[in-house]
Amino acid sequence: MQNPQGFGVSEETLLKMQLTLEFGGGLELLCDSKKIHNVNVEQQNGEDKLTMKDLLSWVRTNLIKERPEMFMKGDTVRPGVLVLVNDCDWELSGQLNTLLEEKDVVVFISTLHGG
Amino acid sequence: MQNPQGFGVSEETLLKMQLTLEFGGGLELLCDSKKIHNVNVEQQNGEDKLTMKDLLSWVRTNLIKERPEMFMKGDTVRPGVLVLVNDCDWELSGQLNTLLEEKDVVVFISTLHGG
Amino acid sequence: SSYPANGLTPDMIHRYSRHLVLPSFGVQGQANLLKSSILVVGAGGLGAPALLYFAASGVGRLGIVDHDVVELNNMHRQIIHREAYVGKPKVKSAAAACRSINSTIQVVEHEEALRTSNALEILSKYDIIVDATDNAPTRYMISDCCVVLGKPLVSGAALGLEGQLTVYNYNSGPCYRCLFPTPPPRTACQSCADGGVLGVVPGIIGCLQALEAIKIAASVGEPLSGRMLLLDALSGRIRIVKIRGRSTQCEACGENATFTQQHFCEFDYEKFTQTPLCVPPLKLNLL
Amino acid sequence: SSYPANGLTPDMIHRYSRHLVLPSFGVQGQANLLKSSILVVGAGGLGAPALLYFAASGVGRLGIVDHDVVELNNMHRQIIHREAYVGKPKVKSAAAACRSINSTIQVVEHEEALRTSNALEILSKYDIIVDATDNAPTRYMISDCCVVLGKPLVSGAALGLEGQLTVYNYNSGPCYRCLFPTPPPRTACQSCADGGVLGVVPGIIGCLQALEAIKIAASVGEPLSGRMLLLDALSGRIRIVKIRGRSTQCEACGENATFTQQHFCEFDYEKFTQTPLCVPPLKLNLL
Ligand SMILES: [Zn+2]
Ligand SMILES: [Zn+2]
Repeated sequence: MQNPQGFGVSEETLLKMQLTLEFGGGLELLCDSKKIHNVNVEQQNGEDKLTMKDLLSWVRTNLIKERPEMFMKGDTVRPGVLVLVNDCDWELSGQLNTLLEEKDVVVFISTLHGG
Repeated sequence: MQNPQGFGVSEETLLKMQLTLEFGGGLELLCDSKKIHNVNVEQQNGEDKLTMKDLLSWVRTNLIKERPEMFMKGDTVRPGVLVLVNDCDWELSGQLNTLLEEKDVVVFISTLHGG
Repeated sequence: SSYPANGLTPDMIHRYSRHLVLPSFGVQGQANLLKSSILVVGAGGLGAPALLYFAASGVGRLGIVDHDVVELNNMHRQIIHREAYVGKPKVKSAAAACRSINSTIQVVEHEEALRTSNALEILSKYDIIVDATDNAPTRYMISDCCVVLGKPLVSGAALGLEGQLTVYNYNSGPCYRCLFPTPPPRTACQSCADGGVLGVVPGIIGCLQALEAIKIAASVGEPLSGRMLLLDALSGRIRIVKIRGRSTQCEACGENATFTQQHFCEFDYEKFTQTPLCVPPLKLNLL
Repeated sequence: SSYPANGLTPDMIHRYSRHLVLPSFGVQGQANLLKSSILVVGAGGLGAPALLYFAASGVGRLGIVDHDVVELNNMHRQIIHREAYVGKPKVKSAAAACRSINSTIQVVEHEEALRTSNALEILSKYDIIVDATDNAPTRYMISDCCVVLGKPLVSGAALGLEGQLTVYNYNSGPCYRCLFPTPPPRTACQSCADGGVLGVVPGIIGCLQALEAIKIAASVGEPLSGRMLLLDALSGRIRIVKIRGRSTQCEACGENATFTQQHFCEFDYEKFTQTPLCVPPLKLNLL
């Protein structure tokens, strides 16, 4: 969802963004078994935009409590994890380069194999 | 979804609003068996807002092709029809007085009894 | 006693082991389920999968109400009935199927039509009621009966290629009359017999009804109260929408409602909905 | 011939009448279904309801692949098997159940594990493949086999209280490898045996798999290709999300892919996923 006010960033203020993050398919076990996280993500590197790459590093630092190798591999998610931005596969929006907007919903879900 | 630009209405222009209307539970049979209608609704009475009451009368005039009594009773929907504005029961937003906004999704669905 | 504290025998531990290892269900969830009782009204398209999953999952006492017999034109969707049971009572057929997949639970047969004269007595024996019926008057009757008895109601419906599902009268949530205070015109109430239904659509809704009732019985998760699931099978779309809460003006459950057990017994649901409670099977000659 | 042009006998017209009266399914949809063949790989938690609805709805030829025997700890979710079949092959049990609800369709038993050595031969005999298995290497193998044979694949999965569903390799849509080019680490692949599963969750997903396969077989509606359904049973949430299309770089189906039948036969899926194709049943001693 677009909301131009969310981008009113001057050089003095840090970019802060309200996001909903959801973990599923077992990934919630890595963050206290909590599936839905309403978070305020602060951009650390002075940029006036937030990408999925930034978010991943924020998640790894702030939410993942154990076994980070079950969430990430290198600078992206591990194989078998689908990433959805506003119910849409991040492959369609530029993967790590996807630009996030205020109130976006980002889902990380591990593919299941059971039956 | 809020979009302030959608309300930029001066006295000279008619209010026009882009809406998605969906019919289900058999109500689609009243409008050419088409379930999803992307429509531009024009406010007729010079007001600068569009309510569900206005929309109902617009739908009855422009979309309902047969048996209007299966859609409306008096100035509201007939008993057994649920109305949802952005996936939310219109009873929670003021029923006929619900104010519509650009790109809203309005669902009319007849309750089912089969099993 | 040779039973452990949670009431699970070694056989039960074996049978339900995939439930027991679930952190969010576990021994407590299974023990709750085994102590619970669920009544399914209607052993048809919705009831068929719901009953099988109730039996399989270990609902302690499972009641079935139906007065119909199995017909060949039920078989495309009512997967609980075998051809050998065509012409025999649906309750007998469904009960036999439930027992064949789990001989350790209690299955109770109510081979009769649900009416105001027997509904209070039958429903009062169960913790949770599942509405798997196919007509408007019965839906009002079951909801009202659940209100006067204080029972949660898991309600599903399917017609054509669409399905609907919600939980009524649960934890101060709305009842059926809160949503539909006035019955729809009779012409708006098609049954599966005259409107048709894709067999797997009530299958999906019946499974979802089983899920909701199991969640309530086991005390896990968030039941679909104040929310309604809408399935459009053809386009492959499912939406879960927010619906109104309990209506203060509801004639059945509202603040000033005077709907008592006696009122219920005397209420004429056929007149109210202008529809008979039991529709005789239609003969189709469409082809 | 005494058959009418649409191939429906009076008995079929009676049995499937609720399908025939549906304007969006009708005689043509049913005739398509009766002419179609569907293979279900896995007669477990997902396969159980899918097989019953395929049989009931009139899929002309229904194949079942499984090498397991029915165990008591399957019974909480695999509602196609009766207690009398514990210890007997799942394929035999499932086939008997399908025949008991519809004796007019053809049910084919493949009592063997699916391997690269037999997959091409088995899958090539069917129009539509349903993946109702429970492990990563088999999922890659089935998808690759569907790609080389050009078959649509209806893929479901369930674990714990979650389920997932999509259609692969349909109408230029993505295959399993388009989504998951690299297999997940073995530790990320829990099975229902070690992770547990609420029985009705594969029930819901299996029914939805049946719906998608029936839509494809009957040529009605919009199959769930390029979209994925995600079920969270505990919170009662379902989302249908948009997923990527066919990947031009996909090793199986991409523009420059050289994945042939011979390549398939020689591919080592166990090594690729570091997981055995057939997991021996675990003995649980958790309680
Ligand atoms: Zn009420
Ligand atoms: Zn591919």
